[in-house]
Amino acid sequence: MAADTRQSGELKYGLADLLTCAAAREVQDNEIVFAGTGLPMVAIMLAQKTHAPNLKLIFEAGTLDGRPTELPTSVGDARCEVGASRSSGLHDAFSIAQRGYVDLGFLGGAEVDEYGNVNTTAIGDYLEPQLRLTGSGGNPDINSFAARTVFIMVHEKRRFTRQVSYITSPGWRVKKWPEGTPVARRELYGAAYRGGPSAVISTAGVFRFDDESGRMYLDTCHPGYTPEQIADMCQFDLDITRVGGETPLPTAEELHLIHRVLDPDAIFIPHPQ
Amino acid sequence: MAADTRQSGELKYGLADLLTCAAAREVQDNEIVFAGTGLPMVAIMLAQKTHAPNLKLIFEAGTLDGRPTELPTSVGDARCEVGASRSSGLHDAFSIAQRGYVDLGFLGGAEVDEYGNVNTTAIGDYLEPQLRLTGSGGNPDINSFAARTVFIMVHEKRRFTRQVSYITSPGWRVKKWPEGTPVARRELYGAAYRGGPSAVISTAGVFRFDDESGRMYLDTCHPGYTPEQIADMCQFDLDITRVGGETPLPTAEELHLIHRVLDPDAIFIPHPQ
Amino acid sequence: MSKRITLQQAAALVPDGCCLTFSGFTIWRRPMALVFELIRARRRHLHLVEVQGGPQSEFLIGAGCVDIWESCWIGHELYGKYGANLSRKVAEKKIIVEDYSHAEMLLRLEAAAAGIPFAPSQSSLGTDIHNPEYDMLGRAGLRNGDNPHIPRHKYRFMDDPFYDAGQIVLVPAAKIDVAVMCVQQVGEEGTVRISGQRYSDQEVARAADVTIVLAEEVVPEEYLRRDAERNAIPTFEVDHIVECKWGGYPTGMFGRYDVDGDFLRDFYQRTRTQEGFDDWAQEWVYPLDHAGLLEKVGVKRLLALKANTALQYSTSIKRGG
Amino acid sequence: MSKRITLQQAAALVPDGCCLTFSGFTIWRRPMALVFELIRARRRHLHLVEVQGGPQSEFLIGAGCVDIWESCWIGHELYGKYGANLSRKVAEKKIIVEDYSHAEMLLRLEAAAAGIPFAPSQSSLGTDIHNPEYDMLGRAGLRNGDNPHIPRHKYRFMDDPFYDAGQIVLVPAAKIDVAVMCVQQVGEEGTVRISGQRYSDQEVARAADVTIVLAEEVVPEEYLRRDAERNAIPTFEVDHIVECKWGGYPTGMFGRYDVDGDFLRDFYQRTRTQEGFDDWAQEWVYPLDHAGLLEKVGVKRLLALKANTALQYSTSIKRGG
Repeated sequence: MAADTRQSGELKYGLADLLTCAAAREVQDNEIVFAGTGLPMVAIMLAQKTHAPNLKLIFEAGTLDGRPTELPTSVGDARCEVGASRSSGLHDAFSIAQRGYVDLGFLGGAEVDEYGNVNTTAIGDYLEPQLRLTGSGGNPDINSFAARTVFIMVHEKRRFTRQVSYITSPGWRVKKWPEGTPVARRELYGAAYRGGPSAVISTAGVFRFDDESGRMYLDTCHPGYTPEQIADMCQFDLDITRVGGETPLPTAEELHLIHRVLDPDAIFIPHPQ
Repeated sequence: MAADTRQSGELKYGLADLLTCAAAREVQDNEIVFAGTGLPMVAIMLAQKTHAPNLKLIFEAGTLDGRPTELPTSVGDARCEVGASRSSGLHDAFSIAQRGYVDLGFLGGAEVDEYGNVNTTAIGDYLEPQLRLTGSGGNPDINSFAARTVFIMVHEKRRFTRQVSYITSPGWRVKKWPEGTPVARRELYGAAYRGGPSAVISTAGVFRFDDESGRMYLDTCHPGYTPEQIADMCQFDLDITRVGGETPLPTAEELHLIHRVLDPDAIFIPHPQ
Repeated sequence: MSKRITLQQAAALVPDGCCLTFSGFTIWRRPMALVFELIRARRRHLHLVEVQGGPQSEFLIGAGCVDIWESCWIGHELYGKYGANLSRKVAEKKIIVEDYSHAEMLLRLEAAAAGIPFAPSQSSLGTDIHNPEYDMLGRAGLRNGDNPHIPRHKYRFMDDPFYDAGQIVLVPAAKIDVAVMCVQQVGEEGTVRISGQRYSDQEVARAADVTIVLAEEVVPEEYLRRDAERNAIPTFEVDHIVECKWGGYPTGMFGRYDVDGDFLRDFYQRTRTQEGFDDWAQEWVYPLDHAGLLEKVGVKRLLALKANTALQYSTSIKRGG
Repeated sequence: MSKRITLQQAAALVPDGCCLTFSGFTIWRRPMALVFELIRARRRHLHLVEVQGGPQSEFLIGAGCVDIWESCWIGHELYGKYGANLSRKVAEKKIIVEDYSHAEMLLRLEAAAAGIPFAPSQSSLGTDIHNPEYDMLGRAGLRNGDNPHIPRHKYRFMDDPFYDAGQIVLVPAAKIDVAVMCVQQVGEEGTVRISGQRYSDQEVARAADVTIVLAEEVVPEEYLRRDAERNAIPTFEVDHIVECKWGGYPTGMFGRYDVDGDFLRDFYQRTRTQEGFDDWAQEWVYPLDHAGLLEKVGVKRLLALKANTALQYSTSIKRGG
């Protein structure tokens, strides 16, 4: 993510800072959090250093309740193991997720629809793809079993789409295979149901999902965006009736932690100029 | 097993020695052997110290390729771990068995039928048992997947029975559930088929199974028994046409190893008086 | 938010009717201090689901604490070749026994630990373990879905659809309320380090809804976190901690103490009858607490059981016949 | 009966058409020295079945070695956000990609390691990963049972019969010919000790019919057997051993060396086109052997990657943007 510097009173911050702080605020203390690579990892470590000192961090590659002192470049990084309760492998991480221990997972996506279905596999017809992406990774696995998942995404109209090219990660209305019948997530997952997408943090705003309908609504706008502008940036009809104002800005303490303590080398979060 | 002393030239030996040596001779070098508690453990360690120095010993409780220096009292004993390639748990032991790594397993039984079906669960009608025994333990699991299994048993006519009260461990003709249709083991196990009971070592003789029919035949008689006497000690028609003479006696080296090196405290093998 | 509780508090977390399981293997690392406490508290209607049984099961069954026992094996290894108390209660129809194979019991716990309702296997095909007539919970009418610990079927059978590998048996997950573990070390946040074979302890801890750890010692978390690869169970799988020295006695613990074979042999020999059990319990359980039991055993006997720290087992006990 | 072989002998054990998998996780502990050797040997028609992909897959795919790739993810983490070579070959229909989820791929290896034909799961229900229209091996007519590595179905669905837990998806085991591991230590008899996260290495080694271990060092068995609890893979699961220093380069290895991000970024940037890949391979693969590659990288760069032995990672590299 390129640095784009904004001003908040005396403070300079970048868009990545805003997203990181918004993501950190999704974490509650004592929660078990499944962390992916990149900005989410910084967000979680930020939460750990501020309001959620007792959160427990799980890295998919096999580190349980770790306390890294240097930011890992990936979840398989040697830096993940520092201070961990247990180091093992993927079996542990996924068993723990399916067993229902995980409160919160942070994930990414290339496309999202109004029910929170996310695509990270291929753009265009899957059988004739315009662009093959990285694939699912653990995105659907974590999203299947965590009580809440938060997606962090670049906001473009083509990405907030009426229908994702491919459902990589399950939202609130999904398909029951082998027939492909549309069905509510809650119903399909049966005893394994524990929740689902609870927020999308895009480069334009923060979005949540209606408990009943499972449809996305706008919660807060990032500085510089109106609800109407954001609605215009979605292919589907975005509910903007519940908007709760502006996304809270990074504080001085948060910016200090991000740029001086957690990611001083700007591995994932560029320094504001 | 009580000590009963016999004489072979200059050597004094007990029945347990004879069985231990017979069992040890079932092991070939470089094999992976699944060891239960008791006499089989002594037999395997005897083989390791004589003709099979490269055998690999697996203890069900989770020790892989161990080289204990003191005889373990059970497979969960702290003594199992000495010199092991890996110490872990039951998951490893049973996965390795089901994956098809195991060449040979030593097992016990209270009753056996002519097809090598073995009972260790209950004597009499299962629903109104005369005597509830220990239960299966890993007997059927090891026997399901090892290429060869050897059963060591006390020989009594009521134990060499036409039909075991309960099939705890599968022989060469078993039942296909849920209907209970009689079926050849090979057919039922499909891709998991790797072999089955290859010998029974009783207190009277050594028995093997016909490749085609899966029926038991007498291979060798222990000293003091004629084939006819042994046939009389079975409820089913024992094939004694293939008998190959007398069970080889323990050698001086074997007796030395059993009583001076492997089990000097006579934990499992009583000293001949 | 300390996880520390007392042995008595731990026993209170195992109510009448609880579905319970344990750490350890046959006569090793069983949470005996809590088992004695449950007998003292005259707990009833317990449902034991164990990868395999041992003295802990025999003690509880003899004391009449157990209504249902699902497992594959019971005994005291060298010190008692079968479970005489279970055998008596089975003959008297005072307990329901559901037999699975050893690997199947492990799979039941593994499935529960992995959060799936069943596991596939090809073990024990063709045996009477799979005989539908011998589905004892089914015969008792308990597979109607009313008891959340009892699945609707003992087994299901199918043919492998993927590789034509033959018959597959599906084994139901074990739905455990409480697992009680007995281990060498736990950190104050719950990290467990087990030395020696881990048996099925990792699966057991993850499978249960509540996990109670009896540890020989509570050690600083930071000490355990310096070497995360050696740790067996992570903090968040452990709900309660009891520091309890010799908590596994009379079973053994790798690196700490050996099995007290004399104690087990005495139990085995004296408890063939209910009167024998009651007499034994009057001597060794009811009038004592954990400290009292250890006093009665005495320092000399405990010292003989202590493991040699280089070898991890005792060199002072006589194990031979 | 030494298990030691050379890198070239190891490459010869992976013939054209081989079904292959690897140790490691994304950009960590991949057996790159052997991957380079397979490219040099112009191996063709490989069938990769990987818990997740990484540089090893991208290198082989770019070089045209791979016909089928079954996995869930490909990329270079921070150093290249997707698999550009795979993406190109997919668009050109020069490769068949079969998508599973990450947990499902792990389960496929776990099932194989446990000797069962499939594993149940409730992960990824409702997604297009389960869409039967997107069964690419099925569409290619390869699910007829002729290829022993390809199951008859991508998935099967059923309802949980035991606890009414809902829909269950059955995932087929992965039938792997050869696993190539890259680890820190192996004993001369085959015992493997892995430091740091073990990823899915234990499952991978047990799943494959033949397991080849590339180790930074071969150490005395006796040294490893003194502490059996630290060892990850037992002797009998390892068929061949290659002592190969920096065998994981340019991926990283816990406690030994970091990922060479510059190398991966350079690869990622240069290989969007086939011409770009061929040019890169002409520079970094074809004219070199393993020793030559390390020479070309140079001592300075290698020293910067060396891990600090207290921290287990390098403190000398620049990781930031």
